[in-house]
Amino acid sequence: MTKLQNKVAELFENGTINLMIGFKNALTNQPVPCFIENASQAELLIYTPECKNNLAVYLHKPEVKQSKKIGIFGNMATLRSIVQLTSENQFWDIEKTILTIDANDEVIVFANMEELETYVQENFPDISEEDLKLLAYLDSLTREERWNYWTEQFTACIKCYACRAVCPMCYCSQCTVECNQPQWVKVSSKTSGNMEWHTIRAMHLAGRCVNCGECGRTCPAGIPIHLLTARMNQDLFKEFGTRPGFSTKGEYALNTFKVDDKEGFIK
Amino acid sequence: MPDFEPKIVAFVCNWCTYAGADLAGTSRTKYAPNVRIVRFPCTGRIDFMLLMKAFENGADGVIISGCHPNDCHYTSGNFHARRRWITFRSLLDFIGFDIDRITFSWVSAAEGRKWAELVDEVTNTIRAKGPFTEISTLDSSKLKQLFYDEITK
Amino acid sequence: MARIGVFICHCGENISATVDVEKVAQEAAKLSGVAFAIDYKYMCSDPGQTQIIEAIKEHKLTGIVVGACSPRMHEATFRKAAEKGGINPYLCEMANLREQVSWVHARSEATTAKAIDIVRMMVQKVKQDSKLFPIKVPVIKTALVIGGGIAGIQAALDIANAGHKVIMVEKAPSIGGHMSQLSETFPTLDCSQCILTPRMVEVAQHPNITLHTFAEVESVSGYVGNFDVQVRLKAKSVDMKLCTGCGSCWQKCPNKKIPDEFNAGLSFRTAIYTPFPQAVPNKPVIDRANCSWFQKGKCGVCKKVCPVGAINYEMEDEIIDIKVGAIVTATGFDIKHTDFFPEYGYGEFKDVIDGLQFERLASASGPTNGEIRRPSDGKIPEKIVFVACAGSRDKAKGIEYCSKICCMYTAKHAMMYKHKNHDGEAYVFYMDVRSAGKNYDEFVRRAVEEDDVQYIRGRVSRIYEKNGKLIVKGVDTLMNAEPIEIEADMVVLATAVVANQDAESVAQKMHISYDKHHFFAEAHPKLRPVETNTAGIMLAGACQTAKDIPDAVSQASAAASKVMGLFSSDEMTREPVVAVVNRMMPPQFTTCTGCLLCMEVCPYHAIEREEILDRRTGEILKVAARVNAGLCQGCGTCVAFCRNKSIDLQGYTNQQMLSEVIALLNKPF
Amino acid sequence: MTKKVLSNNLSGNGINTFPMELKILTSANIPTFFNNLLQSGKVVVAPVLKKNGKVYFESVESYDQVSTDYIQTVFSAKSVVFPKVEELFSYTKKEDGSVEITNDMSNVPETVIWGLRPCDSSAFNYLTEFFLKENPDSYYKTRKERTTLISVSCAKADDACFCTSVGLNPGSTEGCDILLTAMGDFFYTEVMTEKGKALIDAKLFTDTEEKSKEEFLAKINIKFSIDEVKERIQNAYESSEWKHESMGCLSCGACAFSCPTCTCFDIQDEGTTENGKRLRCWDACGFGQFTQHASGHNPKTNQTARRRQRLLHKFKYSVENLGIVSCVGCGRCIRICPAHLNIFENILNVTKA
Amino acid sequence: MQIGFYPGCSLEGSSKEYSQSLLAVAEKCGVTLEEIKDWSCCGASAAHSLNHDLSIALPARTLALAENQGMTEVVIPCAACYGRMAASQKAMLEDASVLKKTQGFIDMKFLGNVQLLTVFEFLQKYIFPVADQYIVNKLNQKTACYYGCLLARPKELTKLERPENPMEMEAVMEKAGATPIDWAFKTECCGAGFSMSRTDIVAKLSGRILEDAADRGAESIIVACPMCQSNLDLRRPEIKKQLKKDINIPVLFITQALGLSMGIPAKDLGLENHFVSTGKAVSCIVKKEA
Repeated sequence: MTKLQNKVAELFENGTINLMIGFKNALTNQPVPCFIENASQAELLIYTPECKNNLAVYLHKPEVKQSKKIGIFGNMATLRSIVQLTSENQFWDIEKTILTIDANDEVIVFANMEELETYVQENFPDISEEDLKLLAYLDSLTREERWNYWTEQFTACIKCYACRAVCPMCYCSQCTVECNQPQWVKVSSKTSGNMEWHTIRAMHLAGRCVNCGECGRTCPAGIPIHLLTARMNQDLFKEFGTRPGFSTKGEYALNTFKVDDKEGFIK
Repeated sequence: MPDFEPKIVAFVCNWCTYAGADLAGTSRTKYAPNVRIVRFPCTGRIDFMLLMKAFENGADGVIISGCHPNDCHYTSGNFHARRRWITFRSLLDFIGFDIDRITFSWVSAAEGRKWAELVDEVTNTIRAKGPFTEISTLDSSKLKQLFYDEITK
Repeated sequence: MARIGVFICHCGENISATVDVEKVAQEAAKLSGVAFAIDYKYMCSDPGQTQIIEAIKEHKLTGIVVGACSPRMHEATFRKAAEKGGINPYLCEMANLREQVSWVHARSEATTAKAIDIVRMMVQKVKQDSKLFPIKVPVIKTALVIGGGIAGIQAALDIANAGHKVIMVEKAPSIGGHMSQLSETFPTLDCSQCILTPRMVEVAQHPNITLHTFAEVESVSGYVGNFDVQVRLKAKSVDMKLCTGCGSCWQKCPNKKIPDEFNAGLSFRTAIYTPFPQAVPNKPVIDRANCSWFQKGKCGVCKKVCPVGAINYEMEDEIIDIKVGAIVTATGFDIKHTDFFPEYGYGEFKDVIDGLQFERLASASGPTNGEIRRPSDGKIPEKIVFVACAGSRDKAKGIEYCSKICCMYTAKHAMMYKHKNHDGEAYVFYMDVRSAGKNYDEFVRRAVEEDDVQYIRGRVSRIYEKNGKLIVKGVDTLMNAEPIEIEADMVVLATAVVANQDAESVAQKMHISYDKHHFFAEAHPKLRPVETNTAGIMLAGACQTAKDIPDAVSQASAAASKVMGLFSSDEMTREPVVAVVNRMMPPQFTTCTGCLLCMEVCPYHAIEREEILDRRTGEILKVAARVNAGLCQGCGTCVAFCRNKSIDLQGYTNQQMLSEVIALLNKPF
Repeated sequence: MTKKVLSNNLSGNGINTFPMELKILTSANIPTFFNNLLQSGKVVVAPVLKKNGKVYFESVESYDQVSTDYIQTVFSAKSVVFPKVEELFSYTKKEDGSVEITNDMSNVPETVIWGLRPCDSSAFNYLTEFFLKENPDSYYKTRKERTTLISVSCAKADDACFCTSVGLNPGSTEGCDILLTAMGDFFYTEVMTEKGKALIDAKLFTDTEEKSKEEFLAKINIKFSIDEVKERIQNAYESSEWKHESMGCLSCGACAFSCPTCTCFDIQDEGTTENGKRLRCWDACGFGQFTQHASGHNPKTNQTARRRQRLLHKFKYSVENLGIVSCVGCGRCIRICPAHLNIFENILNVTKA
Repeated sequence: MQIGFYPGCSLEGSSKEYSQSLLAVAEKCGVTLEEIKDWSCCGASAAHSLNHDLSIALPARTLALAENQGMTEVVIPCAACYGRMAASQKAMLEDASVLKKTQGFIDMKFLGNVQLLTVFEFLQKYIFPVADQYIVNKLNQKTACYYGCLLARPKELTKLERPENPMEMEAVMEKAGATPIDWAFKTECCGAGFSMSRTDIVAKLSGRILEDAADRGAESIIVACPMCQSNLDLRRPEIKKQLKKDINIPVLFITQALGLSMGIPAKDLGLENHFVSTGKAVSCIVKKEA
């Protein structure tokens, strides 16, 4: 058994957790999220760099919440999400035990939020190289070219809402798109409606998105949606110095202000 | 497009800009009739989605205006609004939306003239830009449907 | 199905001159949901209003749109009419056809078209309107006054005399504040304590005033009319009921070398003490930090000597909960001390003192019984240099503002010195003399002309000691900018007036805003100078900004009158334009996800955390935001902020605003 | 010989009496054949390799856009006959207050879907049954009538493929009008219907004997016995496995929207009191709001129930209603699922003895 | 341990003894100072009033050199040099555009990794820890520690805790067994700005400094700035005219005084280069009792 498996088995035995969210190998032979309910299953757990899913999203799931004491294995994205979500007052109803594996393959069980926070802050990741390249490419385009690029992308969207489903920050029990008094976003999946959806999403995640990139990764139509929020984060950091998922008391760019915020664009 | 008259929607706060527009009226300052004012209690109340909706429903330009910094009737509504607009502008710019069609301005209850000038200026710039079709034509346009769809209708 | 009535006003010629009002009415009639449309010369006139009232009844209207002047002008009028007609006043909307159409455009198709659009927009809005009812908030008619300085005293007495209960909380063992430390007061030179102490006694004896000295406000929650306040009564270690104030304890107390705050550190006091002879209440407290019993566990002299056994070392801090309807904040100010000035010797020269210390030296009740003597050697100074604007109006020192009172008291100080030492020399270094105020400039002139105080326009660059003298190096900018040096025996710095050390934390406890110097912020610099942004909390005295006594007192009375206004009825009614968090049946309860990020957005701290509990088991089912209608002022910032539209603003709902936009753009302009 | 094919028969009696014809089309002639289709003014929808490295169905202008090397497209081709948004009609309020309603299907073009996999074409059988069996749906009818399916047998498969487990195979002719099977330098062509035949150009095709496709087809091992599953699933509803099996499900619509046989839709009105449209939009049983009533009550309270609904529908309800297992084993939902849920793994677990 | 060293012009010329004594003390305590190769003028006194860019670029060049020569710390004894260097570094690190521009001028990269040390910081950091084992003498005299303007101000650069009444030199002198006096002219101007153009003003200003020191019984004046030293030391004739009296208190560099306490021979500290005889100061010295 690996260190991780042992640790988890131990946590089950001493009753710290009664559900563990982690990764296992699937029949299709790729790492997939799995849910361990007792020590004996612990040996299913694996961890490889391919374990990309942001498992934090499962902490919102009623079926998961039911088993109050939850262990969760976190890659960096997951950990950041947990920090951000804590600052958003989620998790008041569950006891969670957070595990991760650090650079030198040691299993860490975080004793408390402070520890998690420091760990996250010490290992705070930047936007991935290829995303930076894509962003740079888009910046190199003219306004019209960017418009065409994105509208083509939005046309491809089928509103399956996989982007929303995999996002730990999209935990609203009723999403804006489901409000029909008034109907802010068209239900039909046409370019304009799709654009509405993606702009709303980007705005709602601006300053909250932890750049895990899950939305882009899972989009069946292959739209690099994560770039929208990644850019928002870049800009907000530039303007206001806020970094999502950095602190459990994290300052959120859009519910605070400074008297001397940028003013130039206002006549 | 010789005789194109732009549709401009103005989202303004009740305490400063709306009053400023009233002042323009009481002092009989003339300005372009292309603007329609929608009254909000405070710029802080203006939802970014309303901009989207305005453009989607055929607005050619949008004005957003409220109290100058530190003058907000609710002390900080305009500051929150300002951050929202900084963020929303950068998003719109990133997706290639023509942000020059949105004008932000602080117009106080005393600035009737500024209001009139603002409306005229915006009307002229938008008139020069021509009608805004980028969104309204999205669904009907022959945009390559990555996914074969009822383009045939 | 909506039945909307549309009433288009000509406003004499004002609207009809440039807008084709008949056409507007006709077009309005075509709109879906419009059951009645008409135009008339003067809608606001009696016959005009009667028409509206009749139409509502006759056509069973469910809402009305009045196309006339600005709602800021006549909204109230027409809402009343709507009510008379038998529909909820908030089902009336106005289309601004005058200020924003007819007066600003020439007569043309476009102008009429614009009028029609606006009417169509308001018709859509009114269709979405819902009945609203003014919010009634009960008022607890007790006021809390924080701070027992002259401002607090004045406010408390005014409110109490108007027949309302007042609770006063004072940090120090006695009320009186800075004014009680002053010698004489400008511009009349009457003795400060002579005019103050009667007021202090009045407070103590007033049947409507409950006085808590040696106490501090711990927390403030609730909202206008209904504040819940926790007050910490610090342990006095003396039983106030038993104590007779005979004084044997402080005469016998062995710890006699404690710098005396009341005398600005110029003399000493004992560990058990009353701050000054006329203190109110005139009963001692034990300063535990300096008491051998509490520090070393031995002594206990006071307990032995107390004839009535009032000393109680076991006494503990007590927290009391009080409910008040309004709060007057009068926490006062502080001044910079001499150690703030490196160039004047880092406060290391004994004979460089601040204004307050001079007050004590000059005060008959002071350490020198009113004789002005050097702290260092007790000699009577032959030459005193007064430095005005010490720290004030000085960016480099981080204090850009004018401390306002210094010019006057410096003149007073110089004058008093001259009165007491006729052949002494008094020099005043100043930037400008700011003596606006009744009899103020005359007062300063007197100092210069009658008491020949030497005024030198220039700054003091440095002070150093040599051979028992203080060498004051400065420049006289009026005497062709000559550097000058004065060998003085004493230097008095008119140091800057600053906010109290704890001002920031006090403001945070009260949820009121403050400026960058930690002075409390008024709701409006001109029109609401004594209120704060938190409804029900007023400001009095120097906690808002530097003030002299007359200003502090008049502001205090103003604050008191605001409180009395609030107390004039049992209930406050408020506009129902407030935000609400949606509610629905279980298991959702609400769409709010309880991220509570909106709490930070609200300028009025009106959004609270709500725990929705299971009625039977009491377990938390959901955490959500709740808007406190008492605090909400209806700005709607939270509404635009809420990601999933769980908060909405009555009167400006999402549905309404969106339908307005769509209605506007639905037809070509 | 006669073969039972349902596809092009819209009367619903389910019998196609067209005698299958066997032809040969040389690989060299494929482009010509394809471009002829285009020239004949038909819209041709074919697999296209996109920048994101995945293959999608798309209307194309020439053969060189067409991708030949792919296992399966991300999305199915159902949107040709069942668009993600179908405008049912539009309305405008006239000056006189009367309302004008327009609904024009006339210009739905003749369409050829090229390069479907056998599993996909067989899916059209189910769609046709679903939309036309009772109260035929005119929109679907029109579109299907004007659509011809040219399938291509699978030479390759991946871990997600499991058509063989649902009674199909990589060379199945179920539902298609023409099936092409690459055999070295030529394509073995099975013309299944009149519609198919109409496209056959004698200049390009030569007749041939029946050949065995076996060696040219991908090998896909059987994951489960469909008959056992059909039987066991009868009382699977109560299975305790559902919860665990659906734990990973995040309630998006990716599986349903990519599925060739998912037919759920939602009717939406877009517009104002003045003018607007009524639309039929794809919907997915995975969405939390899918079963929510106007009252706010939601009979399917959790993802377990929703996931079960989806699987039972494929393997139980559709059999009960239309006599067809409505899963064709294309494996799209497996490849697309953000949480990598695996439909046959689920089925195995909930039906295990 | 190797620390960079920037002498600057004065320490090469008029105040050679300053660097001489500094190096002597350092050597005594086994601290090596590495002179920055190819250093150039810091631009003090003139540059910043003539050309802003130049006033930043001149020090920047030297700093960049230091960085490239692998130095992480540089001692800058001369108060004026230190001021300019620190100002330039601050300007570049606070404003990327300035940095970019300046790098353009000097055509070298600058990362801002070098830390600048005033003579006090250097003594505190490297000499103090070991000083006691080398200090053999007690200076045994009342000294007036004189800072002048540049050592103390602006405090953003000099990082002194009490710019109007600093105590850093006093600390050193106490170590050296002297008795620093409390006096009023510590940070008054010596008139260096006029040292060429208006010697009468220099005499006046420097004179008052000496006078106060004398009045309060100082037997030596300790300085750490070349300009102060030369003014106080070399202007005595004019000062005599001004004050109408003769003051002959010697003016020593802090490093000279420290050197003496370490028993370094006077000539190695360049004490004989002074105009006012330093003999008086030397004569007070006694052996430090064990």
